[in-house]
Amino acid sequence: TAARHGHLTKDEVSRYSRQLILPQVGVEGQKQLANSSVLILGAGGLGCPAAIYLAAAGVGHVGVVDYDVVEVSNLHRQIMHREASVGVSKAASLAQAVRSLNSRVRVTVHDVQLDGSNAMDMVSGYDVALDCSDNPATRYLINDACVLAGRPLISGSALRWEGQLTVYNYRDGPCYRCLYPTPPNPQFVTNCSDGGVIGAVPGLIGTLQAMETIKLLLAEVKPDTSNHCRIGPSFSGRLLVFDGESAMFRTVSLRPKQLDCAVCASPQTRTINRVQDVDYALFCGRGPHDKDEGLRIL
Amino acid sequence: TAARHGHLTKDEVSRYSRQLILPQVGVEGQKQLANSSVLILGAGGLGCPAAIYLAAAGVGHVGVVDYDVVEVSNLHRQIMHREASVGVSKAASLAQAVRSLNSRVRVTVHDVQLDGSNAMDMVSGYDVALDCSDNPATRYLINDACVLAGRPLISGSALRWEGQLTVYNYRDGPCYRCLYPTPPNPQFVTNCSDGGVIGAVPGLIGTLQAMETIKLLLAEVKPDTSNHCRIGPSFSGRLLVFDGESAMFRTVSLRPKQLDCAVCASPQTRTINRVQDVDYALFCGRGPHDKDEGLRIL
Amino acid sequence: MEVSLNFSGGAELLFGKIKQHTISLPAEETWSMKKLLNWIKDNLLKERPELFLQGDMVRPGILVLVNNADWELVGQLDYLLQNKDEIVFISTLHGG
Amino acid sequence: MEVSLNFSGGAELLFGKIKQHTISLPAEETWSMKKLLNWIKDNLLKERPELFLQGDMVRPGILVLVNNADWELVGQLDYLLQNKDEIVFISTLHGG
Ligand SMILES: [Zn+2]
Ligand SMILES: [Zn+2]
Repeated sequence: TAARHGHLTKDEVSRYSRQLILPQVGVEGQKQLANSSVLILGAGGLGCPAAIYLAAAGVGHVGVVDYDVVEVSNLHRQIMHREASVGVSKAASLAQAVRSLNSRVRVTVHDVQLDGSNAMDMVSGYDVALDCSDNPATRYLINDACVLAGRPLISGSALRWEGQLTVYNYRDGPCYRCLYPTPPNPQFVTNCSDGGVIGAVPGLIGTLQAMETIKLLLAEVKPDTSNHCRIGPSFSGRLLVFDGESAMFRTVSLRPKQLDCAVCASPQTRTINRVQDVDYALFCGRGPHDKDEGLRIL
Repeated sequence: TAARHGHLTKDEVSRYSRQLILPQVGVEGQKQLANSSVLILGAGGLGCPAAIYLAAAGVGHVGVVDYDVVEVSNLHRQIMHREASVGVSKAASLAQAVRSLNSRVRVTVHDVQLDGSNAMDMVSGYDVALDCSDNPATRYLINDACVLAGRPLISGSALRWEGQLTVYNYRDGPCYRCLYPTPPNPQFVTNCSDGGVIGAVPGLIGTLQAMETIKLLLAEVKPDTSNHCRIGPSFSGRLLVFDGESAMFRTVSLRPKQLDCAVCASPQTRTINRVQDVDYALFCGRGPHDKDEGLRIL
Repeated sequence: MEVSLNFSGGAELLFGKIKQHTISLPAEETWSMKKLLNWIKDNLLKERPELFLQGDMVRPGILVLVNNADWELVGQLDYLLQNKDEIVFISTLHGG
Repeated sequence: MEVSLNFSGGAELLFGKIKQHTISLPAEETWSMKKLLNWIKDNLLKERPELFLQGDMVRPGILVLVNNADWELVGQLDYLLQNKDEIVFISTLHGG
């Protein structure tokens, strides 16, 4: 497209005019977004707002991974699906919403179960990944694939009235395993089906994931171009903690990258070299789809 | 409907199950939402996420006011519209999105220019109003109509990388005029067309407007019912200030209701008794649609 | 005496687009908000002062905060600055 | 010595669903985080302590913060509490 070759089309200028005029975006920033690709892992409460705001902003290629179909109980928070899509693939339903908002965006539907056999290929095909998933086994897998493929990971999560957001594996920042080398006991893991969630909480976190991704992509604009203002992600090595009940936002400093991390340490030191070699369901005590029979207190 | 008469239907239970199980919601809270009505003033960057999260949560009646039609330059932030809706009424376009997500919600389209002749009737027809508008004249009008009709007002705004949110006229809290008795000089007023905006910023503020509205509505659940946990709005007399560039959230304490406020003081003291008597365009130096010829620096 | 000044919502455009300033004021004097506004006018304002001040007051549409509280709560122009205070000037946004 | 404790992300469910606690500790003793964890186990834990502690450590999946910094940055179990410190225990969320 024209954007890939040094200028914006008239269509692009009118569509993106309201963000183009920001000095942190500008023509160079808009071209950067158009030349970028983002993988959304999970087309649920986080993935819906994340995907739509990224597509709206003109990210050139958006991939959506989800193996589930839309259920009516999703619709209180997964706002880009529709009643008419109940029973349809979530990835396809979200892709359809993205296309109808912005047909300039290339959308790839990955209607597959993410696992050790496909995660590396999928993550390697995009510049940045967003963890919008809903269970520890998938979160460890996504993290490891991003680290081994050299991709930054914008991670969001939500439950009840609370949400969390951070960026992993960005430049020298920590990864998910640096923070959580040992997985939680499955009896302490609660998902949104079990614990409930206010729909606007993943809405807020997913929207912030999109904003953080945009800032991360804009940081790649060459500094010498025009009068572009520098910008970059805010949550590498930092964690946002949101409590909707009290409307409290807390920003926390995280530990640096850990030299003994199982996956992001040097190739000589790390113990995980290929995601295919890890049994994530075993590691976490249960897989992404196992029913939780435990105590479920946390 | 069944919800109005003391229980939830099987459909409602499965649709809202993930929020029903939260102790701050519960069956009584869900019934409260179903019996509530919310007016969204502006179907743009704030109104899109606000309306969709309120409808998703099961607010019984949503009204959408907007006189504009969808333009392609709206689509980078107004995520519930679609390319196919360019040229269509924004209020109708957003209403269509709401209905396709949740057909249980009654949606009223107000495809009219809000002014002194219709504002009181419109605001009085709903329990709560959301200011999702984009200019001072409209914001003063909405405020005065809410005060005189006795309706709380959830106010959001966004520009460039920044957003603000507060609740006006809730119980003994202040109103917009308590904070801003004198309008800004029009040359210091910038809208999103002139100043630009990152789409996810109104996305975040509009999503929080929905969350705040849900908490405000849930505060009306009778305390004696079941084991319902108390909850209420967080931003009455408080202002949220968000800066997306640095990802900074600031919560600020505002002054109380002002005894000499032109509109929310006692009927004996106030100088504004009817919105019909105020020329808002004259008061603000320009109306909602006047082109800004001024300096536009702030 | 060290005081932190923060400008946002567009008010920073009058101050070289810099949102965060830390200033040192002679601690042997007392510093009211009124005196601080004059100091800002004389020392920091890069553009025409009438865009920030209207007479002795901050112009309509700018909210002034002292340590995250509306300055109306702490005496407005008469508030006396303390060491390490954070004063914020927020231009109210109208977009949506 | 006054210390504020905050539990969130579900960790508060072990503490009577109360997120915010302010506790007083004898100031004449020194209080390491290790000692604080034991104090919490003996004085605050409403449910089975193994849901919060695993041996001497906080169980996997709970992030510990000292004044909004990961406790790994300040010495973890060896950090010595100061008056007015805020200690936060956040259970990591996995939902989406
Ligand atoms: Zn690591
Ligand atoms: Zn008032």
